[in-house]
Amino acid sequence: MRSQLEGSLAVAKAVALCRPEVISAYPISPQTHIVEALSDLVRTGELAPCEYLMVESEFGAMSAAIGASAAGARAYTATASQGLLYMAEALYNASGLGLPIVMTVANRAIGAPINIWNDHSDAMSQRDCGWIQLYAESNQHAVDLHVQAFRLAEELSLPVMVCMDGFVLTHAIEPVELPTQEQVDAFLPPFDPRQVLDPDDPVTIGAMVGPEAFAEVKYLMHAKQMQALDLIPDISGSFSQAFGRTSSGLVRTYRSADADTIVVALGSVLGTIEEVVDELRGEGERVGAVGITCFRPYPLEEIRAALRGARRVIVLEKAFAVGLGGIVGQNVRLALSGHAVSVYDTVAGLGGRPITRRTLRTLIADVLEERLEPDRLAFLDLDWKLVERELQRVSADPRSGPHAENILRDIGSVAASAHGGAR
Amino acid sequence: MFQVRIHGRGGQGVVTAAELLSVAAFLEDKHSQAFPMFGSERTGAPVVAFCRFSDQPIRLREPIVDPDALIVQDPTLLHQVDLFAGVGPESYLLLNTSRSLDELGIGEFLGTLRADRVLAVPATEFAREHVGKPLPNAALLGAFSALTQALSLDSVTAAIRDRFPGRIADGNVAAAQAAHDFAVVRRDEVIVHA
Amino acid sequence: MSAEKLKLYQVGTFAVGNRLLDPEQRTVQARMERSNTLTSGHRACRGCGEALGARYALDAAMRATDGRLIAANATGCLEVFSTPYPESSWQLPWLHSLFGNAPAIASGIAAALKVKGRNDVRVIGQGGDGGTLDIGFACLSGMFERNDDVLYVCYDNEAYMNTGVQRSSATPPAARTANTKPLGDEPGNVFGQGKSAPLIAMAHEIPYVATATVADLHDLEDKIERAMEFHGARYVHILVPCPLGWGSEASETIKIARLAQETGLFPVFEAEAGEVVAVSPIRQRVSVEEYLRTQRRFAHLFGDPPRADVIAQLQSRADRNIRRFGLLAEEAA
Amino acid sequence: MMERPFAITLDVGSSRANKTGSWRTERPVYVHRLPPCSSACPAGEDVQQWLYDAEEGDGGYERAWRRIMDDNPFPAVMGRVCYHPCETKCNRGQLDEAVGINSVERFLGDEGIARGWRVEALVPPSGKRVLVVGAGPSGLSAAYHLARLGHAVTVYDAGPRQGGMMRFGIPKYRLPRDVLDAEIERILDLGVELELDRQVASVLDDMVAGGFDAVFLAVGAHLGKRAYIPAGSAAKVLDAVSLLRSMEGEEPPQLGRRVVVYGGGNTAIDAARTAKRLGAEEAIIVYRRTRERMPAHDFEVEEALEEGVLMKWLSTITHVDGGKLVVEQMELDETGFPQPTGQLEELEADSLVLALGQETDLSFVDGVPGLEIEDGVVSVDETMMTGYPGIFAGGDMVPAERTVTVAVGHGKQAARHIDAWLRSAELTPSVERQSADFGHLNTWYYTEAPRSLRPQLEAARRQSTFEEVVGGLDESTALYEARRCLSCGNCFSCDNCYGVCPDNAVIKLGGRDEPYAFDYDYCKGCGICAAECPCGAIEMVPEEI
Repeated sequence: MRSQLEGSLAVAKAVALCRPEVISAYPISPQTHIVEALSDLVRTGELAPCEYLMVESEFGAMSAAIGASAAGARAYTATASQGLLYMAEALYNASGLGLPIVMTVANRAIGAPINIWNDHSDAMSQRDCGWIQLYAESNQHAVDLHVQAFRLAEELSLPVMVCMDGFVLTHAIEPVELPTQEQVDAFLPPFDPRQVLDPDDPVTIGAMVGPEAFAEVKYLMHAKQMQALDLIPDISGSFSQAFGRTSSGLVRTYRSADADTIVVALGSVLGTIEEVVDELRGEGERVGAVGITCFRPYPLEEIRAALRGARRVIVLEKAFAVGLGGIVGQNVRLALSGHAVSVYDTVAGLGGRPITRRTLRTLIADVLEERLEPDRLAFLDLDWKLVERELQRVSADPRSGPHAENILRDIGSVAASAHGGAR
Repeated sequence: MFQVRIHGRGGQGVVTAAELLSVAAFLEDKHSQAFPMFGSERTGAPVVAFCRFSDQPIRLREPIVDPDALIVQDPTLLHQVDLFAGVGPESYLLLNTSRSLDELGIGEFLGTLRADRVLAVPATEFAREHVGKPLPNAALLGAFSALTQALSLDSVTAAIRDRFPGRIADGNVAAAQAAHDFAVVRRDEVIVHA
Repeated sequence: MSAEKLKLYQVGTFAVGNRLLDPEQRTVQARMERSNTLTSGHRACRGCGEALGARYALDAAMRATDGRLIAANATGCLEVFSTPYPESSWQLPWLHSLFGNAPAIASGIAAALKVKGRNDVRVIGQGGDGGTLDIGFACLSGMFERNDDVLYVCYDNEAYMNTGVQRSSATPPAARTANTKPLGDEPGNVFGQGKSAPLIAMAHEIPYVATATVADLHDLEDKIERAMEFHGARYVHILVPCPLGWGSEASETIKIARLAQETGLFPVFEAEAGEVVAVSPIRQRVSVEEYLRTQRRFAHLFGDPPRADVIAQLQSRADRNIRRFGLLAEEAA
Repeated sequence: MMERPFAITLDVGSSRANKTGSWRTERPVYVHRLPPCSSACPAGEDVQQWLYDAEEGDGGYERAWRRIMDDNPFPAVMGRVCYHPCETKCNRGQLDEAVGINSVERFLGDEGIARGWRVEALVPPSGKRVLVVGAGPSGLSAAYHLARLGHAVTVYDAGPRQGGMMRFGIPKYRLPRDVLDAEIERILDLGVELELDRQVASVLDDMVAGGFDAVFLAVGAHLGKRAYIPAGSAAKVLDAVSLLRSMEGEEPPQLGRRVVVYGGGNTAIDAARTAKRLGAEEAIIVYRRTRERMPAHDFEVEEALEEGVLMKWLSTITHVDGGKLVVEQMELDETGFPQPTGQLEELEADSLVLALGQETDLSFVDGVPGLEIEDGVVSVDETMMTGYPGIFAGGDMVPAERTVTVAVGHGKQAARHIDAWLRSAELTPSVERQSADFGHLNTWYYTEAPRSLRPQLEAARRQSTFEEVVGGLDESTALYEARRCLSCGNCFSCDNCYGVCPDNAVIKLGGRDEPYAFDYDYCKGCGICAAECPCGAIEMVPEEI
């Protein structure tokens, strides 16, 4: 049924339709509305049978989910930002034990400085923790991904993280098509655990593994996660058949087939990007967009296929590796190795900084008019004046060496240019 | 696509106002999207919320930078920086105040707008009278419907009833109705004088 | 206790069993059919008190639940020596996750069982003093305050043994550990630190809290059995001497636990809903010095110069426990 | 069977593949140490073992009784007259009070009589004939064991009744005759021939005449020692042995109102207490040393005092005249020997009973070649054989402490050696067992349990009648007392070793004789089992590395 809902509520209802048996959560903005709604559904009995644990921390939340899942219950939790980091140890444990937990991450920046607004620093920091990572572009997408996530997780016996942009999606009220319980039940069979703690067939789970077998265990984890690259398109296909809506699969392309310039991004910013693509197409620019829905496992082939034809690829990402640069960018380069494509890493939207059509157009213009160098980290919409002042101040510090000097040179040149893009 | 930006303070129902607008639009089979620009929510802190609706699906996620309509729920915000950012000559401006526009000290800015698209409504008074609380949002939405005619009063009241239970809904609907009627009268005056 | 009526004065009610008792009155450990939940072949050190305590507690719990039991285990000696791939010493469904989350894991298991209507299966969380009192404390407190249906058992050997005997918040004052060495003017662990997990557990007003040692099996088993009669959060804190970390003779593990109780340094009691309801009185009171001398971790107190002042401080701690809990027979009960 | 993810999930109990026994440098072994009670028993009873049987109650009592009977045919007598050195040595004495072994033995003995338990010969008849001279405790004990060993035994006794000193030396109030008769009867029922009033003039003659293959001499010591005391007219002086013997005759002897007994041994006490019962208003024991130095057992002195017997310490009798005695004060020199002080006093006495020890009439062994006599007793070797091959001797007539229990022990030893000699076999000496000292025990495991006291006849009736003074224990009290035994040095199946092993390396077999076994596949040799064994029945021995 189509209704005008807040994203958090829509996701909560979708999760409830998946009949989780144990939910353990700890409040953190902007995830709160999701778990509040779920606790309501459990209290009213609309979601039953289900145990809702109000735990003392995100670490406890993920741990309780691990216990519940190991005991054969379908387990769910949600978090964001610092909360995801506080779970980090347990995240690796859940994936290492192969427990099919599903978690919503309402993406939010990581401090210091503390910041409650949206970016992807949290999810990106855990990209290698062994969880499958799916990124939602809209609330409808988030709803659809959650339904698929449970099936994916349980078919592979691996945990899945569904990432949706904090506030931008979680707090956005927009029309959402919610599936019926019958549809979901037909699509998602009851949880049949690979292994379960049961006195009738006791096992020891979580043994200590030494050098003699650890590498093999880890390789098997990798092999298992890679299976998702085949499974996700299947599930996404059967989802379309079951629900009459296409779902994104691993990657989604928009007017990219014949595009010279393709913007690659994850999550809700893709909508705005598509608006800009349409505008530029209207002005005769051959621009397109590619959205990565599944970032882990990394769909190398699909991304290579989607970008092969382009001359320029702009990777717009809401996080970066301090001291290196783009994270998604590095991954995209891997897919493009051997192809003569210029890749532009642009960090945007950190800590909730709005990404607008105007700033996007400026960025693309900078690329097209070669004001930006490929393979050079750029920051969208950065206040260079402020940064310059601060860097000048610290450059008085005798310790500033050649790298600091380079950055200062950067600024000198940038300061001349009219816009906020870097070079 | 019609875009509305609402300014107010925490506790004045700014976010709810945006939500109600989006629901009203949804009820008119439009595609609509409402979302807040949150600070860490505290009563009294400046809050901005947005609503855009359209006959086409909405993909855009940017905050509303060039609103078709600006609603100011709290006149004490008038002199804060870039309250009017992106407001163009064709934009609607709806202010919650019991005073006259002249008394607001923004005459220079108002001069750049069309007189028939600017309206001051004593929404808080309507709210006090009908809701019993100084919550101006429903009243402002009634006035909004009259001022812009972008959404019908029926849709607005339906959205209110959809959101609030019985008596609270009645009060807010009454406030919306009163503000709407007030707005219709002022609009007509303006048109007559024009 | 019916064993009393039987006038088993030869071994009274203190030995593990007695051929003259009818089987129902013997300890679980005395039974040929005990479950040996932690079975042979584990890699615990000679004379490991934790291995002993774990089998005592879990066998008793297995009996109380008719074998319908699941255990969640924190990282630590117990986990490492019992499950090095490819061999497990456990004979019940058992899960190890992390160092600090055993209570939460147990809560999750309990929630899963509840939602599945498996009321017959019960849950035990367990770990050492580090995993319980320190890194796992938030999860433990959460499990307590939610009153989740979990029995949590802490095997307290008073330091981080698995990592090489570093101080924990259960390490007693003056004890030598790898990071409280007998150096400086105040050798060993400092006074005025550490905490009592059982008293903190009581502050949560959970249904049942008890302390026990591996030296009094009857008492230990009675408490596990009692704990299993309750639903909700329960906590049993068992003192388990560690020959390696305490520098004691492997053969004296039980003797030292007994001395800890008989000095009053380790009060043995039971509490329900936050109130102490019973204490195990000291049978043959001994001075703390007699206890301290059995362990090299206190050897510096008897060196040159001997630290009579520190020993006296420790004695006063024991005396305070005796007053506080009424541990002397006449004061008790 | 669910899918097992590689390595992180393991099968339960799989660690049994890891044999940790290889860590061991010491191994525990079960031992049987010799408990002090058993080692102290002159009759060689395995006290701890029969207490172990008795602890079980019911069927255990007969097993216990039979275990006693293997060493001693007189449980009921022992339970009354034995001075129980076992209790003196009992380890429990260091914990609270010694186990009342003697009272349990009496209970078992009385049970045996009441239930009519019988014993049989252990082996078929050997065809050998043995003569026992003397039907006292030693002779009857020897006869009993010899008969069980298949030999034809004949007992000659010079007296009118069997029992020797048990009858003629120990007053009824300590040993009721029905008890004595019942236990002797059991011996005779084994086919032992008894000839009373049968003087042996020359043992060699009787040996040949009777065609005996061996002889055991156990005539005891029935002659009261006389000390020279200048005596005037009409002084009634007699010795304790004849006094006590005469108690078995028709009319009791006339001692008068005031009786003085001279001596400090148990016989002196018996004489004084008997005199009291015969109606003496005063019975005074005169002894030349102090009470502490009296040979008599303390509890007997106590009982005598309770009955109103008076004691005169540090006194010797220098002269007897009519109804008067002259007594001289003595004092102990630094060596503890009494020296005269010259201070004299008079003492009224209608009769004086001399209890100065006994001697044996050895005329019947005159001229036996090789048989040596020293200090009035017959010398024997470690096999109890005299210098004459085939003639053995024991009891009061050989050098040893003169008690019933010692005599009974001699009888047993002699019987076993005679048996070996008759079969011309070497008696295999019993294996040396390490003694179970108090230090071997882990006493924490034993519950505090005070000794239970035997009931006693009230003093009033003890002064007038010969009823038995000390009563027996009822069944539950006897059981309680048996269960106070610490089972020193010998497993009593308390399950401690089975319970306290951190490696489950003790197997519980459940058998009565071999309850447990060590599983050396897993035993790491920590030694907790040995440390926590209450009774010291486990020893740690080094492994050969």
